[in-house]
Amino acid sequence: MDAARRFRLSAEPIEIAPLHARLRHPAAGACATFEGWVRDHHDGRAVRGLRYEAYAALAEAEGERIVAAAIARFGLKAALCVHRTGELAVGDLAVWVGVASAHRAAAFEACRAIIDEIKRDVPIWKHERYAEGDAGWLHPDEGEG
Amino acid sequence: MDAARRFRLSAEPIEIAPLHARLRHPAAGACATFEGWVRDHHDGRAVRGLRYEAYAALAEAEGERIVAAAIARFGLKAALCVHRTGELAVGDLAVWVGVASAHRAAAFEACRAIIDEIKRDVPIWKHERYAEGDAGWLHPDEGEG
Amino acid sequence: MSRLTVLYFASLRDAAGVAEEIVETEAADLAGLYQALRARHGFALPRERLRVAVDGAFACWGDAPRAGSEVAFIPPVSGG
Amino acid sequence: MSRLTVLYFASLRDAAGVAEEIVETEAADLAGLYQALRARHGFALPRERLRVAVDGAFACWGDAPRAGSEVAFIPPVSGG
Repeated sequence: MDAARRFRLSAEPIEIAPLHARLRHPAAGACATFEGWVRDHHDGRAVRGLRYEAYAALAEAEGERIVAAAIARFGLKAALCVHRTGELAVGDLAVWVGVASAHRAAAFEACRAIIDEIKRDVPIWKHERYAEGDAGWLHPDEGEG
Repeated sequence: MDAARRFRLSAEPIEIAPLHARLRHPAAGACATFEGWVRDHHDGRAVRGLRYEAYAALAEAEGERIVAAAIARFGLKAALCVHRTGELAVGDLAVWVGVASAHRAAAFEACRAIIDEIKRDVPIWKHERYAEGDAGWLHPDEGEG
Repeated sequence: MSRLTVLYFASLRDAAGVAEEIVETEAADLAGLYQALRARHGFALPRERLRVAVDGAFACWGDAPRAGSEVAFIPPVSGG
Repeated sequence: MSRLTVLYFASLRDAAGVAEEIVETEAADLAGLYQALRARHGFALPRERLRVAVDGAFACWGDAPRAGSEVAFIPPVSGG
């Protein structure tokens, strides 16, 4: 990941270790991370796998804006987010968010704010394949998800 | 770590990867982690390093109780915590908490609850060494820390 | 008459059968452009559930379509 | 007269100069035991800022000291 970028899309499995290493800061006492994993069920249906598609140009711009805004708002030492695109199986890592700050309250709040805003505003869509053989795009109503 | 134990003390550096692997669960869509790192300052003083001491028998019993209660209260798929003892340098990992749950709200809340209760109830004490050469035990007043 | 590119994603792309197309439009605003394309492709999603972007930035439905621009209709997102 | 083991941690251990000691006490409760040991070792921390544990579990200041038990005075903790 380009050292200046704090959000990116990845068509390949996300490697956590190098991201985690980029959060390190001598004045940081707290690091919170969030990982979204592909679950084996959704709305009561058995899920076999899924595909994420993104509007890449806008997704990367929005993601960068969201992470930069959280750094400023919560006074973070560092924050990063990577979101998968392409085919994923149950258990795969879909999104990773990591933040480092002086104290833990800001770390938790910022990490939560980033994933909430990513889910709300970044143009990425999930296409789920179900155990019954059918599949479909998820276009949740506001407040869902 | 004994597979049945969800809290332990470690006199050696904490290895995250095997802990993280133990959180995996096909029905888990969210994983939140918290890491406490040794900061280079505390209350305005430059910190060189520190030592953690524990009342091991009580610390392990209390830690286990706290993690088990969070699993029950938040309906988690898994949760683990490891806390360092002994000598640590700035940047070292002092405590690691990881939880997995179906949805993210419970993951964040449970992870926060576990670290808050660990800090409040588990008999572990921090002895800080300052850049000026002096050192001291931290016995925070209630509400501090 | 403005000639511009329209991008489709997710269920809109499946319904349109293409990921992008060149469109000539006389619509006064982007809302009118979506209305025309919805009629042509039979999109299930009403405009109220979409956002619209122009040249990689969120835009407003009342904006006039600009010739040569790239317009994307953004269905409700489901990342994360 | 009860004979028991007392454990000291952190600043209490530094002040006592030992991590544990065997104590004979006639105190009626654990609060009285701490009072006597505080006077002996000059502990700075008042009882109100401590918790007390017996045999590895939190206990109450009003409990009577039991012969053969292991008592620990728990200064304010600072882990995490």
